[in-house]
Amino acid sequence: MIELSREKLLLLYRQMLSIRLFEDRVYQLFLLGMVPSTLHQYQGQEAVAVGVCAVLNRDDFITSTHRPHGHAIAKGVPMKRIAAELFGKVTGCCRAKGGSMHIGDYSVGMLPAIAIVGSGIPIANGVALAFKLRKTKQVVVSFFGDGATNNGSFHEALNMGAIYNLPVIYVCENNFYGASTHISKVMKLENIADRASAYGIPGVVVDGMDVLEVYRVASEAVNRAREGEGPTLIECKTYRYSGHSRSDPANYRPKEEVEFWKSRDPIFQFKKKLLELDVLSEKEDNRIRSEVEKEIEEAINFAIESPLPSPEIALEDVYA
Amino acid sequence: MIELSREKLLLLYRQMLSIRLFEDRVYQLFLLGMVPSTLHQYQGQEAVAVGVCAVLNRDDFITSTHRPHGHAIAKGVPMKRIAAELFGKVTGCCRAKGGSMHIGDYSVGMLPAIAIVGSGIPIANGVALAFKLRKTKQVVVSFFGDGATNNGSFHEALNMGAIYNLPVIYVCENNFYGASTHISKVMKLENIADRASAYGIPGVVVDGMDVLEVYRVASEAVNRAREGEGPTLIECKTYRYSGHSRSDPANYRPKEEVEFWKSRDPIFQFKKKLLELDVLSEKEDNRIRSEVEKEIEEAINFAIESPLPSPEIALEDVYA
Amino acid sequence: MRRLTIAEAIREALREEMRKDPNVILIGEDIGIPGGWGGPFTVTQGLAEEFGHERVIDTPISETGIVGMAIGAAIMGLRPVAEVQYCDFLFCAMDQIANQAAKLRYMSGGQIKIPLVLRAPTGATGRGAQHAQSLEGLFINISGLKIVAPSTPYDAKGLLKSSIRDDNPVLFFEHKLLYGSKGARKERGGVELLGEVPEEEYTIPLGVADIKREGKDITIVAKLLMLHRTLEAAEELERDGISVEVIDPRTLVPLDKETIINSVKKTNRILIVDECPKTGGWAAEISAIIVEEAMDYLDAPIKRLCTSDVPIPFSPVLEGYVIPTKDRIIQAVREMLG
Amino acid sequence: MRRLTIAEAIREALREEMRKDPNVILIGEDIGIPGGWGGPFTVTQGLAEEFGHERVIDTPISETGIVGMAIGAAIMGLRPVAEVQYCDFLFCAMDQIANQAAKLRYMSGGQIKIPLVLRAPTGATGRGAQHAQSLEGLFINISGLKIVAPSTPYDAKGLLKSSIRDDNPVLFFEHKLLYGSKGARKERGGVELLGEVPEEEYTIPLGVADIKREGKDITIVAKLLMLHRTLEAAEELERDGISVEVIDPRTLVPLDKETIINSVKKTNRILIVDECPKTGGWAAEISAIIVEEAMDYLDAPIKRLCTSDVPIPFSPVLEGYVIPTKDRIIQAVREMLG
Ligand SMILES: Cc1ncc(C[n+]2csc(CCOP(=O)(O)OP(=O)(O)O)c2C)c(N)n1
Ligand SMILES: Cc1ncc(C[n+]2csc(CCOP(=O)(O)OP(=O)(O)O)c2C)c(N)n1
Ligand SMILES: [Mg+2]
Ligand SMILES: [Mg+2]
Repeated sequence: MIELSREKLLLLYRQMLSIRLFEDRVYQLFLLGMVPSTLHQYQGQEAVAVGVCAVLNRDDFITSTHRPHGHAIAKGVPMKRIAAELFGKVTGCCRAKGGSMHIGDYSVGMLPAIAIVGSGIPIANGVALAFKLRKTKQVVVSFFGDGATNNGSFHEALNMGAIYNLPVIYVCENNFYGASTHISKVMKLENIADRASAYGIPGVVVDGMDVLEVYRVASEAVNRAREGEGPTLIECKTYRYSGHSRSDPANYRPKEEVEFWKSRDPIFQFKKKLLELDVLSEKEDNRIRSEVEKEIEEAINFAIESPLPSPEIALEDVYA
Repeated sequence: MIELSREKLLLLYRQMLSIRLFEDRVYQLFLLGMVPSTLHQYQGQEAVAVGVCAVLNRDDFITSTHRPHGHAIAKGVPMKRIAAELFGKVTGCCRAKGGSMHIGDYSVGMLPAIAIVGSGIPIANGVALAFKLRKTKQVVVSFFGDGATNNGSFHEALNMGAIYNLPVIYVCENNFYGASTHISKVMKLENIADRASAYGIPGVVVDGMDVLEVYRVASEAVNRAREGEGPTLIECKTYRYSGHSRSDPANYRPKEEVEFWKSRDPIFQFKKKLLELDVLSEKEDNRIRSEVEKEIEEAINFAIESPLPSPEIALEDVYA
Repeated sequence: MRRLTIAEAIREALREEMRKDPNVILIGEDIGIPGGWGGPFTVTQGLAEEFGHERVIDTPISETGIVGMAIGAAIMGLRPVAEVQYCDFLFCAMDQIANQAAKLRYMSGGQIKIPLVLRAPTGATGRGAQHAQSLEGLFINISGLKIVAPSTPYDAKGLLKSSIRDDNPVLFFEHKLLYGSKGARKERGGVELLGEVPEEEYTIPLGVADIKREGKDITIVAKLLMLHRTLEAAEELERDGISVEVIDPRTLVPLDKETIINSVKKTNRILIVDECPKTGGWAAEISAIIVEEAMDYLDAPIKRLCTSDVPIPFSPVLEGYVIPTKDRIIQAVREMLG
Repeated sequence: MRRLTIAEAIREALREEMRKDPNVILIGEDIGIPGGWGGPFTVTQGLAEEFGHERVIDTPISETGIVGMAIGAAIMGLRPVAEVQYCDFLFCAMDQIANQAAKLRYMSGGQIKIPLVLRAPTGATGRGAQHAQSLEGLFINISGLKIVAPSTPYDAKGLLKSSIRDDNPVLFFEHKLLYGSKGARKERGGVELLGEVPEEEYTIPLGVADIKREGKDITIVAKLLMLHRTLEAAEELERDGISVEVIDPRTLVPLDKETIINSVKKTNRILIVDECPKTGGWAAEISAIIVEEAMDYLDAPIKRLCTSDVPIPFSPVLEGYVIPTKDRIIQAVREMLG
């Protein structure tokens, strides 16, 4: 196991919990009809966003997808700005213009999330190119799903990242489904990481339910990128607990499969480990939980109490 | 060496010669200003088109690229229809609407060539899909260059060909350049065939200057496809003697490199072998050459003497 | 008569054509997965069960690969009905659609045909800029495509059957808010649209507009969701004694100019209501045609009431502000009638 | 004054901006290869030698990857000038252009800027349907992009410099037949275009049209190659006593409506000559604007003289038939003047 300070370990734990409880709470409110549109939620995949983003500095960047809430929380987008954006309020991180699928906050290093599958990956290359030309030692992480790796954008981007030796880490969250479609129907490979060899870059498979493993593998990749050694493709095997989006009952998944993955819950597993290591006690856990819950309630209240945008601002922000 | 009849061997030879001499002749006429537009020529790569197409039946199909003359001749498009198309005459295989980059003849199994790099590959899948659903045992070959393999179309198409197990053979003509750009600048791999593993299909490298080797490898792939065993990626290492297009002096290529490849000329090598095998004599060679030259002159004369299209037909053929 | 949603009507059209012609196949994402959705808006539910996975083909998220494969299959004589989940993703396959499907027949000098239908859900539904565009107007500038945009269950069924039988590439736009509120994918703001659809077989030819409401004071041309808002507006205007003629073009290419022009000759005023962005949008083409062919009949300038020239914003109050509403249609009519 | 081709003028604009601002970089295929072309039409020749391969970046044939990379770099404050070899290939990157570049700033609520220029050679040059489209008109329907289409060396240089300094995504269309006949890539049918370009630095703001010729009987709006054909036609018409005012919009988005409208108010007649296909093309937008804002000034219906609604055919006699020519412009003017 890698060496992490007690504080860092607890931070990872708290962040995973924040994501889980935030998503659960938002879903309740969605069912109450308080959240417009649809939601693509992140429960189950917390170890990926948290394990990866914990390696990054504030001035490193990420690109995200239609499923960005977890990435946003892990990268440090203020929760109340996320909540307000979901509620379509003017105080949202994107002024209510982005919405659930386009959460982003430039000031903490998160581009507006991109909901066209695969399309964020070439853009991440450009961010990395800027870092490289300016020799800043910053890196960029591009998050995407298993489904994205069958898209042409993935191919063009990984090849270009490889040939220009860009400081970018490609993080594939393999949750085994693209919408309702199981990966085995749309790809003949066992491991997506094997596709890295088509570009001459390293590919690594990691247990995406184990936040420390994710952290370890991400650290190595980030170090390589910072040292000018180029990109890495990391495949995190993980699972989304919910349906694809909030209208999806996910009947296409066998119950046992869902049960299997839930038995490997990243937060539960990590808590167990922290208890074993004496980093955490049940009491401490309760304290953290209630702190997180409080933060979430504050964020939600902020969102609920925030004003709607005045309609005319719809015409602003088209051009700089 | 594979077993081929004397007739077949001589046919391969004659076809390669036809392509070479046709291209040379067309170039002369181009310099005289008789051929409109530009030309992307095939000299040097003859063993690929001929070796592959010799395995195909008339009702098998091919897709081609901006550099289609060789494929067309090898697949059996009548030379005079090709020539007339290049000259913009109404007797051309595409009624003067396609031109040099879009040569095609459905009746012999060649779709109109597609000049957007990579874009023919997904279309070849569709042709294969039709064969598969109808259980006809036909196959389709998709020709493309090294440059195309960095394009998203290549990736999406090879993955889909693989998962549907389509009767398609992907033939990459690696002539080491995409336009002026050497492959080493745009890809970190030594062998493009290695990309096959990203899709779970076989990838084979073959000497594209050796028509019998190409024939052998293509035979295996075509057999697999016909038997329902799915696609193969074949990489033929080859070289184009001319510039990318006819306005290109190709100053970006080292002289020694050009010399090296010309010393491995596919027609010269094959002739030597046929002489050694006593399949061919110098006398026979002369006879074949003059037959081919005669055919070419007839084709060119047909093109020259054919009428231009009447302008109004420009408005026809948009819709069926 | 039986009343169906558009989703049901389209499903029925697919089923009937698939039963009739073994060459008809479906290609798309999440369209045939057991326990799955039947496509993003339930349209293909049950079809994989009836026709099998050879003819209802689930794909990776590879729009270029999907459309390319559909083109190749169509050239060989199959009649693929391919789909993208939101029309915004047509741009992911734009080369295949605009450079290949639209041009290959012409490039071949008429040797080949491409009997391909590409279904694409259009319109804004509160999901933000990348799931919201109305692109049917943009594609009319690509010569070689036919463009269909039905607004009622009856039209959708009849036009889809004709599209499938047509020997050319047809882009078939369906508005997400018109699918109807039955089923899993009901959309906030959706129109409660049930329409009469006869049991007997029928088709509607491409290129024939439909006068959805007769009137004499002003002509409004509108399609898809905007047609329904226009009909509501017309209803309300009628109470004030303003008689609106409402024309639904139903197919954008080929366009039934005659019906539109004749209406303008009668009413002498025309308003075009459109969810496509105004600049360079579909409404501009209609306007330009009228001016070329019937300017002398106009008693007032042609007006375009379109979506503002902005990406579609997320928040419902913002989205509502940029897309034409019933009230704004009424206001525009009043202004035009002075 | 010094006379340059458009290719030279553009190269000079790139060089000057690259010298001035280290954030300006070039991204494209075959643009900086030693012994190579300097891009498909020689424009970037010599720039890799001066600025190095860190700033003149040769790419694979990956248009999506190119435009995506340019977008990301632009968001981080570089000022990439990316290019496609023919504008037809914009469709290979359509998602990045239309769904990403045009929308990301808006989606972010104004947090980010995308100072990106995408150069794209447009127009037909006898190469067949996939290397021939005029797409500048289509892109005006994508909100969030600026569209520039210069017709002279002077305009090209001044507008490109402004485009590079602009904080928004700009599509910069260059007509292949206007590059000039010097250099390796001369094109059959090209216009022998040398124009005065001062040595001193200057820029031309986006959104300002230029009256290329004053006249009083009729206004013609035209851009790129069609501008030159129109000027020739105007010359010839003058000999018959017909005075034509010729307006070059120079930028399509933002559009200088005022100059066009004022001209129409003066001449009372307007013809739009355009190489984009007629249906849903750029000319329709101009027509619709005039009708909305100046219909009462019109003495004759607005006429659009555009490329026919067909893919571009290969044979020169066919290509020539579908694209407006000087003679057809003259004929259209005569008809409009009755
Ligand atoms: C290009 C494109 N095609 C289709 C969609 C519709 N869609 C949204 S998410 C999704 C599945 C994505 O799967 P994956 O990449 O594995 O991410 P996950 O949802 O599992 O996080 C699909 C098909 C889209 N947004 N973009
Ligand atoms: C999508 C696309 N981008 C760029 C071009 C311009 N172009 C035509 S051929 C070519 C090089 C192709 O290289 P390769 O695939 O290796 O084929 P080769 O010319 O060597 O036969 C380029 C860049 C194109 N036709 N299509
Ligand atoms: Mg997934
Ligand atoms: Mg090559």
